[in-house]
Amino acid sequence: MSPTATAGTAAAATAATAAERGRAAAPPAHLTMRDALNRALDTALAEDPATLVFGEDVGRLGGVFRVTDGLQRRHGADRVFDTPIAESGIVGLAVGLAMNGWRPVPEIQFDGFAYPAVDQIVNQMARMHYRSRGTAPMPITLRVPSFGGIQAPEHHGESLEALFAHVPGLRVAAPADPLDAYHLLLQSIRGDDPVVFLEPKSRYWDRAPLPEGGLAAAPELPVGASRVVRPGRHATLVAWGAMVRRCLAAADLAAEDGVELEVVDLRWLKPLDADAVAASAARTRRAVVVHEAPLTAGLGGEVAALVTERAFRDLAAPVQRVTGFDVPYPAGPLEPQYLPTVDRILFAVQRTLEY
Amino acid sequence: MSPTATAGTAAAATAATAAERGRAAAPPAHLTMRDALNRALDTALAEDPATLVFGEDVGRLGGVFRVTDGLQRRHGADRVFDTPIAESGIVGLAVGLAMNGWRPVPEIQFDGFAYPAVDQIVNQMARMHYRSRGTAPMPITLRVPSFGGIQAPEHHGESLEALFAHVPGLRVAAPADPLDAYHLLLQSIRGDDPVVFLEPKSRYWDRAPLPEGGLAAAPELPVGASRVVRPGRHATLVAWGAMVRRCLAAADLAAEDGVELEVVDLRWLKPLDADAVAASAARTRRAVVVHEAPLTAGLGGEVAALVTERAFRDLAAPVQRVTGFDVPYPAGPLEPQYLPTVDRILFAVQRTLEY
Amino acid sequence: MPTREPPDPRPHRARPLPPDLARRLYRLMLTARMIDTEAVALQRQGVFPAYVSLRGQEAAQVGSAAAMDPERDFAFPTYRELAVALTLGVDMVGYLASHRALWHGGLYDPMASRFAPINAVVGGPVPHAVGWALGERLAGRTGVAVSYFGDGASSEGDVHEAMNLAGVLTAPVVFVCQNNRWALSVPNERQIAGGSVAARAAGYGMAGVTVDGDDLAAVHDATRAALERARSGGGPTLIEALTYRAGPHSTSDDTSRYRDPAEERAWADRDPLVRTRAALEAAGAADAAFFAAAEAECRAEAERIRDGVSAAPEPPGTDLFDHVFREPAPHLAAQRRVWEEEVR
Amino acid sequence: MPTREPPDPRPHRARPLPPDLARRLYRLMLTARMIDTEAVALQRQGVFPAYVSLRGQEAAQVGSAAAMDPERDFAFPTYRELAVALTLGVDMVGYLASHRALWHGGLYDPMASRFAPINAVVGGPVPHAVGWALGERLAGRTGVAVSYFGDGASSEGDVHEAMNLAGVLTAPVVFVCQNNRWALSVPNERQIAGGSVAARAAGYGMAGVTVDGDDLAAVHDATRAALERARSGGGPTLIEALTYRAGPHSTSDDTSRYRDPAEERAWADRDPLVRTRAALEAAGAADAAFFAAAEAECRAEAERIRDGVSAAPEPPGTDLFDHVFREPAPHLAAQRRVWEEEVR
Ligand SMILES: Cc1ncc(C[n+]2csc(CCOP(=O)(O)OP(=O)(O)O)c2C)c(N)n1
Ligand SMILES: Cc1ncc(C[n+]2csc(CCOP(=O)(O)OP(=O)(O)O)c2C)c(N)n1
Ligand SMILES: [Mg+2]
Ligand SMILES: [Mg+2]
Repeated sequence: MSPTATAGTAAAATAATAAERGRAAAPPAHLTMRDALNRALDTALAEDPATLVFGEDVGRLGGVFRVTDGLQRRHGADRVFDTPIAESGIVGLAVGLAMNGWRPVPEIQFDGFAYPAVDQIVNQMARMHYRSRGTAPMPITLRVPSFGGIQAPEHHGESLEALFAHVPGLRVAAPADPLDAYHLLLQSIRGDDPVVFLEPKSRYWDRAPLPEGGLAAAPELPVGASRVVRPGRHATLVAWGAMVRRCLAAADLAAEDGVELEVVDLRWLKPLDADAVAASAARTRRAVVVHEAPLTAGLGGEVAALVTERAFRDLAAPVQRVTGFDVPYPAGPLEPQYLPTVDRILFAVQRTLEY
Repeated sequence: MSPTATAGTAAAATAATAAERGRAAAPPAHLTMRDALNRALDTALAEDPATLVFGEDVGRLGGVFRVTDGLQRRHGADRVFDTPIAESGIVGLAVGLAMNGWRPVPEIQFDGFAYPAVDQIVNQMARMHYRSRGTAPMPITLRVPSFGGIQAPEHHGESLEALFAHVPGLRVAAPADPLDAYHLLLQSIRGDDPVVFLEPKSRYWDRAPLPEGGLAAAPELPVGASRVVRPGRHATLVAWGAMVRRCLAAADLAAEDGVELEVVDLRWLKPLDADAVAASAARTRRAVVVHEAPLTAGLGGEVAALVTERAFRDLAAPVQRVTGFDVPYPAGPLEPQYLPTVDRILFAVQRTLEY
Repeated sequence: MPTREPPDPRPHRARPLPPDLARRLYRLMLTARMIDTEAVALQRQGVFPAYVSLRGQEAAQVGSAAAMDPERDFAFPTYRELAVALTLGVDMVGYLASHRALWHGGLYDPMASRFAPINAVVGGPVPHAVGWALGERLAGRTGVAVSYFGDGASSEGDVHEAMNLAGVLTAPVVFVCQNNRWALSVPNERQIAGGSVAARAAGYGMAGVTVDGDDLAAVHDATRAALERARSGGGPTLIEALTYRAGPHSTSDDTSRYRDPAEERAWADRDPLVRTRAALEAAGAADAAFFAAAEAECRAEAERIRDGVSAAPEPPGTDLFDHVFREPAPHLAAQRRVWEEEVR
Repeated sequence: MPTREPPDPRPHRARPLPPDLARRLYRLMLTARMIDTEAVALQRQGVFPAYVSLRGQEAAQVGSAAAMDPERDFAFPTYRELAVALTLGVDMVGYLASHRALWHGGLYDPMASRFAPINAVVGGPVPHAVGWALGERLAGRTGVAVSYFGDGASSEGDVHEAMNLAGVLTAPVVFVCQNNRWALSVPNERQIAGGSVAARAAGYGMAGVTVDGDDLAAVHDATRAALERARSGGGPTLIEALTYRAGPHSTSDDTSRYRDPAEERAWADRDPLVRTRAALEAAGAADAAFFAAAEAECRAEAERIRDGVSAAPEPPGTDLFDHVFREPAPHLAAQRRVWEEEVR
């Protein structure tokens, strides 16, 4: 963490709207997204001795968000280990380990520190399988605590999905809630392609009821599938990561005015479930895509283009984008003014309804 | 250059279509894009003693494409100098020089080697002015020989525009022809914001007639403006860099069938001239955006979204995208099958006309 | 705390500081300690979302920064350099504003203060110092850049690129690595192959110095010598100041997960404030009256700064848009209008 | 060519090679030279768009690669390691296919050959070697990774991160820096602060060796010792083999712009083929008949490879899509259909 952000700060809740906080207040026998991710890693380490977890402070400390808590103790310091502070080297290490038959799950401590590793991610991790004509295995899952909303220092609020979705040879996933996070991470690790796994850090402390039969019994969707987290008929909201909750909050408010919004959680950002999203938009005839990243060349443009290409005749209005502004991710009090607010989402819904 | 590509290879012409080659065969008293860029750098060095040119092999050798040829001889080894092979360090050096009052024009030798510098570009160069609340000057122009089409080795055919257009605090430009390249580069250097300047290496050897009164007399457009390089009325083709020529070749062929295509050279990719492009598309009612980069999360999605947001009611069809495939940039014989071909552009035109 | 024998590079031996300088620097160290203590309290009170304490590193920071010429030189900090800022005369309310999360880089004027904006990327600002220094040489000026980074940062590729560039380009730069033994939860043993950052200097043909970072005079002397070398065209120096992060990495950190409390207790004997006070007393350079006055005045200064940062106004939302570019940008103007209509 | 006095690291003294080994390696060097000559000719004929010659580096490459155990070890090349590939038994038609631009990484099987795909990013593959090596240690196997990179590559941050990681993680890896004095147009003096890559080893607590890279026995011996050290848990070694890039950087390069032709002429005396032949003769390990037979057989081999690569079929366009992922990817299936309809 750098320099000050970390697990469980009170600040974490700050950016959440009242509606979101309401949802988070849950009875016991629940688990957080952080717990779910921790259990997914634990399962992966237990089921395949080739799995390795490493990165800055993931071992002894258990990660700055405690996502890797207890893993070193349970699986040993050979399989769960701390590295020096060298993001490019960490990914390069993963590439070499993968070529030697391992299944690396490295962590980049915070989104903004993935940038020093971009060369290894783009020029090496994403291409080694292709370059070797399919002979070099590259089953790496690169975990990156991502997105904003926790009043953290600079470079701790970045949204990297557009960057990585543009890179051939990468898959990109982002969970939005605890139960789904478990399966999404396990599927990413079990899969044989490199995955960049973006964890919405502002949602690490969200709680969900543990299903009977445990986490593994939670419903599991196929790789690549999006899901409708709230059905509706007047417009489709498309989001991922922390913005799914924000869209649900907006949908709650809209419902009070009789507007029924369908909310789609994209889950997989590359390849993305274009047909399903377009089908929803075709049905509601209106779509709004919401993301934290800056507008220009964000993944919202891609979603809008995919939907429009598929559902042009059915759309009553152009796809609306509600996004961060084209400014560097700001500090403290400006953060809630930068991130898409429920109000901005509702303004966009109104625009598309009145188009 | 790495390992083998360089200036003036015969291979350079390989990817050009016959139509493009026809245009390139020009009478004397002409100059190439490479010459024009060289003169722009020479002018910048002459007019402002704070201007510095540096990078790998830009000094003694004059750059692998000879864009910096003769500059060290004319302006001295203090102002035009070679650096060790350290892309992140090169950009970091530029940031520090800019903070000390200089106007750095560093070069990254090839597109694919900009990746190791992404952290310094995104986390530092693009943000230092903002972080310092406008006190730290950051007038850096980062030149990057870019895009494919010259049968070069791996990592020498990358299109970086989507990555950098997404970054707040950066401007991005890409010239398409020699005369425009001159002004575009000078405007980038004279401007006080950081610019990533993507030079289409497959067009370095294109020739244009030198205007009477010299290069400075060539028509100069305002910063940020796109330009219509061929007027038409049945559909708008939007492109930048080397794809502008390819679109012109497609328009020539379409004209034979009575289809008049308007071709817009975007020139500035961030911020981009959305209103002008949308106005053209609104007039022709159809748009096709063409780029070398892979489809997903490419700048084509952004252009499509901007046009659709502005001209939805006027569009007769969804904006079509003709792009590279979502595969790593390939070698030799596969390169022309990867890059948008004239045929693929014409198929897209047909799709939009018949929609 | 295990003793490390720094290998190769010559350990620096201190000459005693002139008494007036020693007194001035002691006061800066004391003020830094007191501001730091107030800052930790502000975090507890919820005024700061989090805070990184420099406790234990006062001698390394004040000693090195005080050797700089504030008219000519320029410091490139990372995020834990509060006492460097204080020594260089940076507006401390503006400095701490970064910890109140009012503005990432701080609200002081970095160019006028000759102290670059706070930088959260470990290793990232190191090449900037080299660039700035090269600019001095090219301009025929005599300023020196001082780059501050930690033991953990030394593992980053940027630090290597910067050092190699500094050597090849003979840049007047001084690299000050504050080795506080810990990089968050990772100790030197698992961070630094070979065990010594200063030992890397030889590989760049650069002067490398290991100094007791809690010995104010030693740090000051080593930095002064390095600055002189750089100023006279002798090129870069790498100083490794061996010190200790007395507290947690940040207020959000929990050291009980990874380090032995005995190590922290043992540190008390090395506390650079205690040591500097003892040195002043031993040299007869300060008496009880001095310490009493210093205590009162430094505390007043720390409280003034605490109150200042607590009361500092939040930046207006328009600041989101106002510092991105110098030249006009229509897309931002349009987004600002959205913000005005839908957010403000 | 100015003589360099490599500083710190111990210059490696050679023991003579056993005669049969010396003869075998000489033949590999000669074959590499002949393939290289054919490759330059293929570029002239337009069969290769461009080519990077290893001329002058045969001893450094064959000597180091021959010390590897091809059953256990694994080489991570950059782009100029033709003779390493040859020595390890890589299919040379598949290797050269990369220079014919048929497939970037080459058309050989990198995993079966234990020679990673050709990599055009200088410095980029160095951390892979460390990762692979760590994997050996974790598995309790005894393989060693050998990382090949140039003097220019040594300036990259990745090389530093890799060396530090190797030291901290005690990875069984040997770093072989072929210092051929030039990085494209930039000589060592403007590339390597301090002048010696091997001298950097000390800063990582790692063994560092400078070796005459044109002395086959010396290179072989230094590499053998380093492999043994790594294999027995002694950690990484950095070998700097001082050699010379006898030709231009690539067939597209023009050395007249930046280096003195006298330097190239002076090199002729160091030609590792001439030197190795002289050593064989002096040791009485080979006679005229051997050299005549070698000449003929190596030439035949080089011609076979030349003809093979010239005749190799172009990869089908479907290869664009077939190796991107292992798992199904609907977006690529759709794009492949576009390619079939509009491009094929
Ligand atoms: C490039 C980068 N990677 C990771 C981080 C997260 N991080 C913040 S502080 C820190 C530890 C830094 O240790 P050190 O350099 O010794 O400085 P110290 O905190 O001890 O002053 C880490 C890993 C960061 N800020 N920047
Ligand atoms: C990361 C990166 N930056 C720049 C280049 C362009 N380039 C290719 S070869 C070369 C020189 C490399 O010199 P060296 O490492 O000494 O290897 P040599 O060519 O002498 O074998 C450069 C700059 C590259 N391939 N990769
Ligand atoms: Mg530290
Ligand atoms: Mg070299």
